[in-house]
Amino acid sequence: ETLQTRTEQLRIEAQQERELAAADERNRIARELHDIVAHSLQVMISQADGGRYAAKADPDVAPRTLETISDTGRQALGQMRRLLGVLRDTDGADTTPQPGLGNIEELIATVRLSGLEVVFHQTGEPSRAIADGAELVLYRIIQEALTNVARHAGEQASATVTLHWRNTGVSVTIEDDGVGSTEDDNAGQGLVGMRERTALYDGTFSAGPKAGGGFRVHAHLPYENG
Amino acid sequence: ETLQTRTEQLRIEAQQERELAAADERNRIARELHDIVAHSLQVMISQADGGRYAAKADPDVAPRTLETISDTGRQALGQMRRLLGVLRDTDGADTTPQPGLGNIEELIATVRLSGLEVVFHQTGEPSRAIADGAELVLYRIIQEALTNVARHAGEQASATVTLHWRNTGVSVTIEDDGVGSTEDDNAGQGLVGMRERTALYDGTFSAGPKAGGGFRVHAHLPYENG
Amino acid sequence: MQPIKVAIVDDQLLIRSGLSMLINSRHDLTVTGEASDGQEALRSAHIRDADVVLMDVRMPVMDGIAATKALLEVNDALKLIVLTTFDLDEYALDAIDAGASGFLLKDAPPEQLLGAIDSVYHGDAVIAPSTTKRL
Ligand SMILES: Nc1ncnc2c1ncn2[C@@H]1O[C@H](COP(=O)(O)OP(=O)(O)OP(=O)(O)O)[C@@H](O)[C@H]1O
Ligand SMILES: Nc1ncnc2c1ncn2[C@@H]1O[C@H](COP(=O)(O)OP(=O)(O)OP(=O)(O)O)[C@@H](O)[C@H]1O
Ligand SMILES: [K+]
Ligand SMILES: [Mg+2]
Ligand SMILES: [Mg+2]
Ligand SMILES: [Mg+2]
Repeated sequence: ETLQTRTEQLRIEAQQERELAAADERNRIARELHDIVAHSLQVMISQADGGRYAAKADPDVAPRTLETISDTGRQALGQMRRLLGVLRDTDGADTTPQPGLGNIEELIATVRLSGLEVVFHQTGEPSRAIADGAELVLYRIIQEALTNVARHAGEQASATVTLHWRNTGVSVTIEDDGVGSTEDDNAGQGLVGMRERTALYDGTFSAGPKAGGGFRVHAHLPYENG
Repeated sequence: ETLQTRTEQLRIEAQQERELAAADERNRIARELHDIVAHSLQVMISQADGGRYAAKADPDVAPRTLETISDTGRQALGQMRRLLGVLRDTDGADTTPQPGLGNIEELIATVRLSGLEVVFHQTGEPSRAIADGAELVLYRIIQEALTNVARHAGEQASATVTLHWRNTGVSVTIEDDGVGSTEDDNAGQGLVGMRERTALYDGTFSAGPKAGGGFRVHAHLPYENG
Repeated sequence: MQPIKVAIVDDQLLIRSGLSMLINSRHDLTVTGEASDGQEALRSAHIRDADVVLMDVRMPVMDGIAATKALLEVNDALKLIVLTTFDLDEYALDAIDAGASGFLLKDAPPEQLLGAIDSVYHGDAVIAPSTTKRL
């Protein structure tokens, strides 16, 4: 194997990783906007239609409905502004580095804005460095696993994220206390992607409902050149 | 220079380009969504508030208002679907025409529905064409500036929109006679987006309180290849 | 004549209330049951015994596609209309495969939604116009 093929190989892998990251980001935006704004617009439309038809029999319904509509609209505007603020903050335009370990707290703060309760723990100390790419993998796993909690675990669920620095590398665990069930027939891209990303950095991955209820995602990524 | 440094150099350049492209894309999405959705939500909220109060004197107002609200909501959802559809489509095959100069009167008519008084002037004649993208910029600036008047200028404010065709390009001015103050600490996405959009087409932009009271937004966009 | 019994399954209270107001405004329609997710729908006798069920797709615990299948297993005379906000292409075929008689966007105009209830009640199928193009 020549140096040229090796560097070419690296180049292609890095590119693929970045394209994945960009696509993930777009999907994330699309999903969050869908959840916040489309739902609110939908609520406002259905209240407006319902109120208009119901007002034919009982005119008092209309002002009540109009009030519900403006409340819903104000909430949606507020949430949208926060989301767009986050979108812009994360893109310093010139040399935006890929998100890594340093961005995890910020990510979790963003997720909390959406109403999901998230506890974040870190234990141990890094004894060596992990690859930049592996940092991105950690970030994406946390991001996608929390998105899954929000989507699949039920309204009551809250989540815990733990980063555990070991002698061999770093472990990340995302757990929740939600419904925990998996419909295998309906598997998406999220878990598959996490498993693939972990494998790229010689890590191990597992995900599934927990014995006591809830869902758990776990990945271990070894230190660089370790 | 070794082969290794050359390939490393290439790798870094390619990465930077892609990161820039991704950031641009995110900014574009953020701007479009802000302008489409925030504007519509604002119209729906003003309609709901206005309709509720007006219905105390004239109960017939309420059903009409409810109808305007659901129409506005459907339009916004439709635009959002198209935008997010484009996002998901990696080829970006966007066949929906973007709003441009031809839609400005219609936009102003919609804003008037929300109760804001708007005067529209056009002076001069286009001596050459402006880019399609620049038409969209004009449209969005007017839309967002009028949304700002409705939100920030106070209940008494009315607005004037002027399109002035010059030898060098087209100027747009949106002025109001409202409170005029700016809370710098609370800057949002709107003015930032207008400035960025204008810069993309080599235009100039300014916005701020006017000396005599009120607020003024101004942009100049040069003719294409001019 | 008895009004057509309509049930609504959606995780958002304000959507259920909007749809209820709309449906109850018609003298020949009445909302007899509401649930906020698929599992709750399955447990409700009012929903199992309705004539027509309006079913949201995205819900916690059990989504609308799974709930459609499960409800039809207990009552194969039920007519279901699946409602969604966005994901037309993703869910339309799933909904039809699951046995739904219709598929509409949640913001379909009131006349279209009410018309769809009449149609599926009389045994016809209804698919959102924008979806049919792509299917
Ligand atoms: N926290 C969780 N609680 C309950 N079920 C979960 C959780 N996380 C994942 N699942 C189940 O695992 C399935 C697969 O998750 P995955 O992220 O791969 O796909 P998805 O979220 O359905 O779709 P997407 O491709 O958009 O991520 C989910 O559909 C869901 O049934
Ligand atoms: N017509 C106006 N009259 C008075 N103040 C204005 C006017 N337009 C803008 N401003 C001030 O400028 C600030 C920035 O406007 P900008 O559109 O960027 O953000 P915003 O309207 O507060 O939030 P959003 O991100 O939703 O647009 C406003 O918060 C307001 O203080
Ligand atoms: K009725
Ligand atoms: Mg997922
Ligand atoms: Mg603004
Ligand atoms: Mg839902």
